[in-house]
Amino acid sequence: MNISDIIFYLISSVILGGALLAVVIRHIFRAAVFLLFSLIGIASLYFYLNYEFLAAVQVVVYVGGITVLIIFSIFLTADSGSKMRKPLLLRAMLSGGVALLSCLITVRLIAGSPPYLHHNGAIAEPGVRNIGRQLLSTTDHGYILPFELVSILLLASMIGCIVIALKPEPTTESNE
Amino acid sequence: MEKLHLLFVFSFSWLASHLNMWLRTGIGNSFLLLVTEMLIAGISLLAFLVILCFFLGYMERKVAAFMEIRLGPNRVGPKGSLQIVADTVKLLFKEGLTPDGSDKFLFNLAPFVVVVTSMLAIAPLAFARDFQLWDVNIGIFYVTSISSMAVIGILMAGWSSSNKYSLIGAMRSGAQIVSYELSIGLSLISIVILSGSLRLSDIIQSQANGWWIFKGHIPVLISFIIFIIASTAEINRAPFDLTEAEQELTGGFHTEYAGMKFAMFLLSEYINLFIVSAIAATIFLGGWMPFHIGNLTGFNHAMDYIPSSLWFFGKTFFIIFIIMWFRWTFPRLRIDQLLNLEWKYLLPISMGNTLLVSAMAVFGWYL
Amino acid sequence: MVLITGYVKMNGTEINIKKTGFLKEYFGTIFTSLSSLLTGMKLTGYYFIHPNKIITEQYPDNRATLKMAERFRGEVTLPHNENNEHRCNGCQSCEIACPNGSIKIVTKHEISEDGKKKKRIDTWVYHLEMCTFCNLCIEACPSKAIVMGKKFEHSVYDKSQLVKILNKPGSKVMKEAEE
Amino acid sequence: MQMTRKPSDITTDAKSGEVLHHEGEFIINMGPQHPATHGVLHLKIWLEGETIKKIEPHLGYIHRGIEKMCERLSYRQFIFSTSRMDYLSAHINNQACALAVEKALGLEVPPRAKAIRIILAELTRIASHELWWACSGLDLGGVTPFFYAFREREAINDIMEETCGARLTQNFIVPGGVMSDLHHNFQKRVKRVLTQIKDNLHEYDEILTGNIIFQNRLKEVGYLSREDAISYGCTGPAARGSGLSCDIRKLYPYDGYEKLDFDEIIFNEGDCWARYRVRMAEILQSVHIIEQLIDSIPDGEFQAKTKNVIKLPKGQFYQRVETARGELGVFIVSDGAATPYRCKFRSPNFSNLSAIPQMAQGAKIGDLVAIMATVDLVIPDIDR
Repeated sequence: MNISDIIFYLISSVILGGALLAVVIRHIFRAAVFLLFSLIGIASLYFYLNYEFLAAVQVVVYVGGITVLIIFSIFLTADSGSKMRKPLLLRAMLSGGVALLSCLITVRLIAGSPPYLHHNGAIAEPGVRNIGRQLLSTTDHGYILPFELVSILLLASMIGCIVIALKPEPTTESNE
Repeated sequence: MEKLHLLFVFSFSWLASHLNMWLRTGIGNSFLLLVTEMLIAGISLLAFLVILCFFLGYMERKVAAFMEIRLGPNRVGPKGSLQIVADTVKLLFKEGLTPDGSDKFLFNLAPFVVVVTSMLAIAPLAFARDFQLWDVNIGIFYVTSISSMAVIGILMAGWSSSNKYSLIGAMRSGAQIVSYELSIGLSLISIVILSGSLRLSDIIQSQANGWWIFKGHIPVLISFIIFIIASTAEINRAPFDLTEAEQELTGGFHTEYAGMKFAMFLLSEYINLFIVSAIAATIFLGGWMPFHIGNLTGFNHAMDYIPSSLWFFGKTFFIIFIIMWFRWTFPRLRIDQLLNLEWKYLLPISMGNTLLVSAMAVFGWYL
Repeated sequence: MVLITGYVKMNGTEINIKKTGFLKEYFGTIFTSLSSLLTGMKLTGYYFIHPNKIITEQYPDNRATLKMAERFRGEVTLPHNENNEHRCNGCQSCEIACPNGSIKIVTKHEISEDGKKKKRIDTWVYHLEMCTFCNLCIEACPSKAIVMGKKFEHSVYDKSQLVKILNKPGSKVMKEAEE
Repeated sequence: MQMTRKPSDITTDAKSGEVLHHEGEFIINMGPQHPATHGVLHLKIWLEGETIKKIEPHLGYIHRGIEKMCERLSYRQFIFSTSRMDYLSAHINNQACALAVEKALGLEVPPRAKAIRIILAELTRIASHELWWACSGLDLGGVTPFFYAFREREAINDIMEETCGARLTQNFIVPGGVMSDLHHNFQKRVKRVLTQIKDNLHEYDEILTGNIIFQNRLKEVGYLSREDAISYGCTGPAARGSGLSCDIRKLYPYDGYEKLDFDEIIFNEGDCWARYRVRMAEILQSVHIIEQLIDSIPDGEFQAKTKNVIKLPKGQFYQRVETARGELGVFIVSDGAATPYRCKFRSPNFSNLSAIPQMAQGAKIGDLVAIMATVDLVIPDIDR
């Protein structure tokens, strides 16, 4: 095992451990923080693979954007400090099953496609210019659709936060 | 002749390359070499940051004192220069209290998150000619992305203290940092458009024939001003220090912190101050590029003899001084005024400005 | 000069903001506000480069030259002359005049050479910790025996050190101040 | 999204059934230790987000029973204790007590003593307003103005020290006049201070008054209507900012204010900005008053002859003066003895404080600090 393997496994353990804790832990704010660690881990994996642009986007969108929005909506819910109640067994099993299934699909995909892991370092270093061209081109390998989808994700989380933050106007006190 | 030149121009790059050569001959293993170099870089960076924070703390006190017609620290050490060391020692020995009702895990984690995020952003800065820790190809974008993480530490600190003042401070900081990031991004983009690269070394090289603030006419000046204002808000310094707002929130998000954990917030504040000033110096004032005037070769040559690191730090400390000057002159804004300033003034102007700059770049209207 | 015009709520009272056209107002406010900010920065900048305007007094260092005002009320003192004599004849006017009882004068009866019984002070107790330096005792003293001292550094580690006996041991009242 | 509030959202007191707070409200205890309350005042604040819904001031943290203490002090002695109420206008408080005693005795104060009293009172007012200006800048986050104002205030305090012997709690006034004559440097130094103030006042405008951030923090904030000012009993600059004419120096002149030329400063806007401008203009008015007197202090006695033990005739006596914060009333009930039977002070800050919940309705926390700053509370005067 050489140094790059060690770094890879370190980062992976941060990602997986963070993800697991984010699901298991019953303090909602702590869960958000562990989610954050997991996302930062993914960003550092990108950095490790020399995909700097992708890594920075990961940080800006997920860490700086979505997690902050999640934390904000946690602030605005009432009992952010107390422990959440235990989830129903059925629901826990169901979500565990879904997670396991998607994990299996991913493993199958990786095993059946050209090996990623045997590359050391980057496959190619995409320049910012190339990324820009690719993102906004409508030709074969253009990514205008995924690009727009990412913005929808942000929009969705923002609307979600607004909905949570918007307190219903009380009628009982309206004419005090 | 080469030696003589080095006597005049102390060069970090010379130091770095010689160190590298020496290590290369000493350590054969490439892995060990990498680890050693990383260790040296990390330790010297940490030492640099600590010395920088001591200096900035001293500078802030003296600037404040002279603006407030008083003397400032003048007891500990020559001209009071060791006052900040004494304060650090005091903070070290203070009890690091953790309040009873707080979320202890997050409460103790938050200062580290804050400090680490501010330290991360220092990696791509170019301190001198050919002296850069990490010349990443997305330099500017990297710094903005890291700075977007800074709010999380503050939110964690504010929430986990289980103090209502802290919580209000954290909420304010969230609203403030998230909105002012837009202006910072847009003002940085104007230079990215002009220089055509996100890499910091490219941006500096593009200013070899003149700094952007001179080359870019009024639009760059506007984005410079917007950058200074927005970054003052981003690093929570007065007049935008609503997160701390001593007179309103008794300290805001770090009300409950004491001792070393509090010192970490202070440390990160000064590192952030240095980083935004260094970025402004790099992007708008040419980084380590010396000041040149057109075809005055004699003058230009004389300027070249000033070490490049001196140029960089000179410009950076000039901007730091301006931000300190803001702090010791202006009263604080209210939260709604702060948001109005961003959404009604800075953002529309910087958007229009980006358009202007794009036009400039397309038609080549700069020098 | 309204940079930020939001938050117009004045308990039902309407405020008339002059309408001068949006763009003119928008950029006008930017320029007026920027100039107002620069005026302030000019002032602080002026003081920054003029260190001779600094007003700080270097207090513990200037002890040698520090001169208190001549009427300064530091503490009550009972001056003695070189023959260890003071002017207090123990009439207790100051004790009565003191609003918060910081003066206690213990008297004794002395028999003078001609056989008369005379009231003399035994101990002149002054509670510095209770004194408010109101000057009423000095005003009340008929023989001008007590005056306000200039000392102001009164901090001690123990409160009991603030209870002072002002008459020196063996001191006598001056001839001219008797009765 | 109209929804009725669920009963579970309301927390009530178990005993009285009183509604303590609603869901979504946020109760903050501002003080008794808080940087912006300038002392031990406790404000219980109901917040919704950052917006203030309700304020409840809690007093009594610095109650020393000055009124009760005065009942066992003689008429010479009880003056000094009033210095400890509104310690920033200590001299004017002393003046009020002395005036009440003189009124009861029918004592004629020598003209020189009157002039000295007025000059010192106006100097006190300037010093108090300087401190207020310094602190209001500080409260709104500007630290630097604090030191600029203290420069002038120190000069005034030095004059006080030289003539009265004390810098803050002077106790220079006795029934029938003042304690001692003016120091021989007095006139010279006062003139120097006046020119210093007039020369430096433009700096105050440059750093704070003209500052756009400062103006926006004060404008349209903390509105108090004239009617409310009357019904809450507000006095002083806080009420004059709402258009209420209440300057005792004009309405019920004492100690010779009737002979002097000065304006009562009134602004009608009723917001913090109006109160700010009232005080700034009052500094200039006080300078104007002193300028009229300083060269023409009448010669003669500085103290009227009084008996050693002052005994007031039976009856009730009331005297009001204008302190730096408003109307201070001294009410003495005498049963003919050497000490008051009952002594009551009507302090300006107590009434002004009661208007703060009204002013802060719907304001933000930052606004509350601005309101507290412009009302200029001195907490020991509230509690006494």
